[in-house]
Amino acid sequence: MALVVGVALVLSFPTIAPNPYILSAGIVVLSYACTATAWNFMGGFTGYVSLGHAAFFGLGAYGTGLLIRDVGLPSFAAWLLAGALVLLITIPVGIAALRVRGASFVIVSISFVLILLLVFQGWGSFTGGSDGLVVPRPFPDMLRPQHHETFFYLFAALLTVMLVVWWLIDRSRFGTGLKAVREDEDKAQALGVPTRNYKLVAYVVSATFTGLAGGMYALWFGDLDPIFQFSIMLGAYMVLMALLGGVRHLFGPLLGAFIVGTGLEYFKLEFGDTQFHLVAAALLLGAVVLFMPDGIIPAVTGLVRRFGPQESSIREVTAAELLERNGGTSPVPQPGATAGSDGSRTTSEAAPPDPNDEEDPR
Amino acid sequence: MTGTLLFQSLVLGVLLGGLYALLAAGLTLYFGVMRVVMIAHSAFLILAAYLAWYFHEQTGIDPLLSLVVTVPLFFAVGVGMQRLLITRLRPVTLTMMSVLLTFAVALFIEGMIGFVWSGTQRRIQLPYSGDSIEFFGAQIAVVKLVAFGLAALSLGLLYLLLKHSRFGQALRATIQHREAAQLVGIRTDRVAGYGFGIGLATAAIGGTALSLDATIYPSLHWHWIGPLMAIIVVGGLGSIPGAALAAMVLGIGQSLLQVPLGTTWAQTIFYVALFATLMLRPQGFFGGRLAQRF
Amino acid sequence: MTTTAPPAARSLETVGLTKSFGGVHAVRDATVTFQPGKINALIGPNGSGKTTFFNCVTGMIKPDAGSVTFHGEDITRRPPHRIARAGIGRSFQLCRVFPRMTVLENMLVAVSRSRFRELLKGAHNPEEIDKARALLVRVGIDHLENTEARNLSYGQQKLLELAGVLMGDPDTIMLDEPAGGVNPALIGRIGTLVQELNAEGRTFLVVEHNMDMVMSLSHHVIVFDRGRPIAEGTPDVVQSDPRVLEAYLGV
Amino acid sequence: MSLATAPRNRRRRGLAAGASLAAAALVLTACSDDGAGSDEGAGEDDPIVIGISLPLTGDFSEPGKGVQRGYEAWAQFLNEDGGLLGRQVELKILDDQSNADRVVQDYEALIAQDQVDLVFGPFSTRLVVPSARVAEEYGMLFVEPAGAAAEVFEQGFENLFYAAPAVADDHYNYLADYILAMPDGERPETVAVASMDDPFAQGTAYGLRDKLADGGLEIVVDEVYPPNTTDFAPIAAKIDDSDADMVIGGTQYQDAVNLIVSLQQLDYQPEMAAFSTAPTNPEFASAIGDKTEGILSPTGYTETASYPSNVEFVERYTELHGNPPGEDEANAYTTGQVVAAAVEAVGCAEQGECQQQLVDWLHSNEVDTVVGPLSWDETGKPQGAHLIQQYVDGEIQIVLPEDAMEAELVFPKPAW
Repeated sequence: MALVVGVALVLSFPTIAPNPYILSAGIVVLSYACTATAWNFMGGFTGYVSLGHAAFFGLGAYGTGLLIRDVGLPSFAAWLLAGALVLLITIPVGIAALRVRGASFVIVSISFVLILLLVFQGWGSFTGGSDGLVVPRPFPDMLRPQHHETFFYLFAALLTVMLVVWWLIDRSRFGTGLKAVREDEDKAQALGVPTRNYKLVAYVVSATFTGLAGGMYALWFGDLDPIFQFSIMLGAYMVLMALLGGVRHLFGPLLGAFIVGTGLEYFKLEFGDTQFHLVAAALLLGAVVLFMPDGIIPAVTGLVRRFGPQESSIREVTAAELLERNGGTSPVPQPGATAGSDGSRTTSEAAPPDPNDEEDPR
Repeated sequence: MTGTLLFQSLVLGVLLGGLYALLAAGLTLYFGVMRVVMIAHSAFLILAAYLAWYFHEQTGIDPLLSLVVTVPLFFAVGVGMQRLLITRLRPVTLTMMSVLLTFAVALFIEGMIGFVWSGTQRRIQLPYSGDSIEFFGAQIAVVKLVAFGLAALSLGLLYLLLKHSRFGQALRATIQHREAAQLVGIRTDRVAGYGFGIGLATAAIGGTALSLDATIYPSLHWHWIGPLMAIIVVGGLGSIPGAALAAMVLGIGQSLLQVPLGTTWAQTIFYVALFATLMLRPQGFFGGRLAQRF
Repeated sequence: MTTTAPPAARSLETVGLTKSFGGVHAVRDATVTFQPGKINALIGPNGSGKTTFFNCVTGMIKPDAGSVTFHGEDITRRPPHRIARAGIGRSFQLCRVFPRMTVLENMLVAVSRSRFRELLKGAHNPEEIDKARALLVRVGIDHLENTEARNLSYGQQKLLELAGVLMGDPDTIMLDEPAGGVNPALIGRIGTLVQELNAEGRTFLVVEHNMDMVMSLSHHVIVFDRGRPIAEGTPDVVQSDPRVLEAYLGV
Repeated sequence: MSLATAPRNRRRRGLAAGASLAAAALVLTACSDDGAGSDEGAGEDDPIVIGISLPLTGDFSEPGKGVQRGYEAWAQFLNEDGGLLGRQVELKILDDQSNADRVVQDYEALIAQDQVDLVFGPFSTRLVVPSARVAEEYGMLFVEPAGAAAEVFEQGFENLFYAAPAVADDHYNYLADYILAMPDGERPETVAVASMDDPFAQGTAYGLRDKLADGGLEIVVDEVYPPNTTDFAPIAAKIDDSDADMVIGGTQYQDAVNLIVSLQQLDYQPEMAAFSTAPTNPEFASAIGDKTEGILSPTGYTETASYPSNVEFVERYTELHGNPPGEDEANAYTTGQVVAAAVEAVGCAEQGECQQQLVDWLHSNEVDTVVGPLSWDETGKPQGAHLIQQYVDGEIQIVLPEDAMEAELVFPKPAW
């Protein structure tokens, strides 16, 4: 029921949005949500942190643009084919990245962005180089507001597909194996999980979805420039958003994208002409890593637990208010109910409930 | 292409390789002692360069003298960073989370440099900036020679420290087998802290050397971290001699490739070497056994 | 699924196994034959290379030289998951479970190793879940199945680890210090479990410091010192071997 | 499903996510409503609001701030003189952080949300193209001070005008003519080119390179380096090794300094050296240790130009800032002049029909500005060429064309 309300809210956003600018900001947040959710296929399930997912975003975007420009494919065929190309490219990259655990994965993921930046800048005759690449509009006849609205729904649809796939993997055998890799890779391997292949599959799925998000962005935005597409910052934002929301939760990256997206907007307005947005992102990332590695969702549910049913979290208030605002078709959720029903925290009588424990007992 | 140009490029490659070697030694040292890929290494490099520039700007004294301040300062910051930040992370997720943490540090430094000194490109103008000496037909800029000398001297000192001091032994033991080192009574935590300090000190020296002959700007560190990371993988993660050798080889390679390929494509040598190493010999080409497990 | 263990136990042996770390020989030239269908114990002073040996056998570390043979098949340098599928299960020193997964999810990891085609079928099938629950009942922590493993006591985690290994139906089980850090009552319970499982035909290989447990439980004891076996035999024989005393007391 | 996470949970999170998105709309509306005080169909007394996005931070922040000074000076002087159509003008400047995503968002916000009456262009070709598209799709007139590269004019924009005398490719036209007119034995025969990988910088250098190559000169080195290059020794080595008679640098600022210092380190002495942009910067001479003798550079603006509006501009600007305006400031000021001329002529300044009338007017008229009279072809390309300056006796002076000459062009150039 609540999910239905959530979906309804997202779908009605283009009508609520007072002007095309707000709508385009909504698209940016949705595209962030797509990339963060796509990132989470690797980061959330296996615990492998890729700082270089911007590479796949850029490849998807450029792939789409080049297939339209040079091959003359229809926009959305180019988009799908670009996704398939990203998939193929990711396989050898993933094999190299996963040859050695941890450190080499990080190094390869960052290096891959840097090398693609060089290639896309240097190979001007093919990629347009520093002149950039203009991607033709899929709907040339649409006015700008209409164009935004269409892409808002397209992004929402892409996000939905990703969320459904994530949910399916989460409850599958494959998902169990991946989570075991995240928790203790040696142990998983000793139990017979072919960890390398599992990681590779997760990496490829993650990269492909990131590529599709990039391609969609290219179709919407229209102008590609290597410096902006293959940017380390873009990859860093994906990590920040997913981690902030909570990588082990289906909607964690979405929540993170919403917070980071609006936060960036806020910092731009408040501290526009300084480098403070970098400092703010750095501090936020540092704080999340040090104090809240599980993200907001567990932290908030933990708080709710600690302060008992009479207290309610910010999230609950917002949800309640919004429900009211939208006609109050469903009963306002009782704050206590959330606390009691959070499965990730459910403990039986045998184990001491210690909701805010961040350490392993061993 | 003439022989002179080839020789000139070779000399430039050696000079560049020296700087890469010093910086890569620092980067591989963090990894050795803590299994941390220190993304902020090159951000500290740029910070040191800015401090040297600012020192020169304010006092007019030769920027090399700023080393007296920056080296101890960076050493202390390194020890502090290891003690206060890195050790707070859970050992299970240390490698991944430390990457994010040091990435955040890098962003923070970049943002603060931009905030304090703005995004304008800076360059130190010295009386001997344009001077050069001739060396078998090649022209070597004095500033480059000074930078190389500084790097070579520091690497030499680092080598002596590691090979011939008790601390060096403890450090090498920690890198090779932490648990075993603990068993023979080495306080690996303290050693790791000092290892971090030394790593950052190399960034201080490298940054000062860099500031003599290059433009600096806040986001320049991204330009350095990629090649440095590739070098330490090619050299074998955690292996200091490996890193120094790989740095020399790749530095010279880059310089020579620049002649036929141009600046942009020559830079790709680092990444090509990185991918080739991981495919063919993941433990690195110049020794280093750590890589297999981490 | 792996082959269900035929009661006719399979043999595990190593020939000349060697592994060194930066000049230090952790295991050197270790040639060991384990008795199939029995409880084998591996003992030795700290740092004598038992755990490294363990890791070489299970593929977690690639040995520098030598070979590991399981049931006549050379499994040296195979990746750990293939060794596990061949029928060797193991526990870890200091006990390792998947802390942020529930007890039931922990159990299901061992069966998530099936073919890729099956993976896409999605969720775990009811038989697997029934099997997991049965094993949890057997080790006595079935009431905790929805608890995250990190919230278990240390002893409960040890039991969970053992149960998790059993999910894969291994016919040879290697336990690294099963009694370490566990209270006496639980040591007794683990010992009983090992004996029961052995009676079903599974071979055990136990690294242990608790001499009472070793002597009461095992059929065959191998003593390691400085990376190689120095003595072996029944508990009584080994206990009276002067070399063993020397190794332990450093005489 | 017997695994731990209960379905009930999931739904609740779905709600939370949905709620956040709706909240996003509200927050964004709230954040952005307070800034703009302009209503549509403003009254006679309301100020004319002009929306601008500039790179005030990031890679292009230095020239971005120059452009900002130019715009602000224009608005201030105009308001002191009684405003536009009798109304005051008000600038609304946003920072795009030198980022293309941002620049588009900015113009979208300015036009769609803040309902500004007019927009001015941002800085740098990379940012001009995406932002011009937004303006085009909202039907806004788009006069810009900085998108000089050829590709800007190949996008089919109908509302775009470049407010400077010439596009990048034509900057060196006078110098090219001069060299090609030299007698065969005297003129340089070999040319080395090094350019930053940037549409503008390459435009200037390649414009000259191609004209010289067509005229029979030999291009012996042709290098491109990425914008983040800091080590120019290898490129300098190549140029030195070629021993070219002439060196052309497609440069911005710092790269020119680095390249020249590297060339000096190698003691390379060409007969002619031309670099774009950097030599007109006031700090240029000291940055290369005052070894500037004979360096050539094109400029679209000179503070000594005698156009009436320029004399006034330089005087008032110098009074305000204590130093004369540079090229970035002048280009921004020119942009203001061009738009103001159209607004005064058409008699309106608001979104809607008015914008098309402004565009039409500019296509068919010439505007007098601080860089001289400007007119445009149908793509918005201005029809002129840049002046050529040279460091003569330690001062930068105009040497070409002859009718604007302040000093004789020195050839071959003295050693640096």
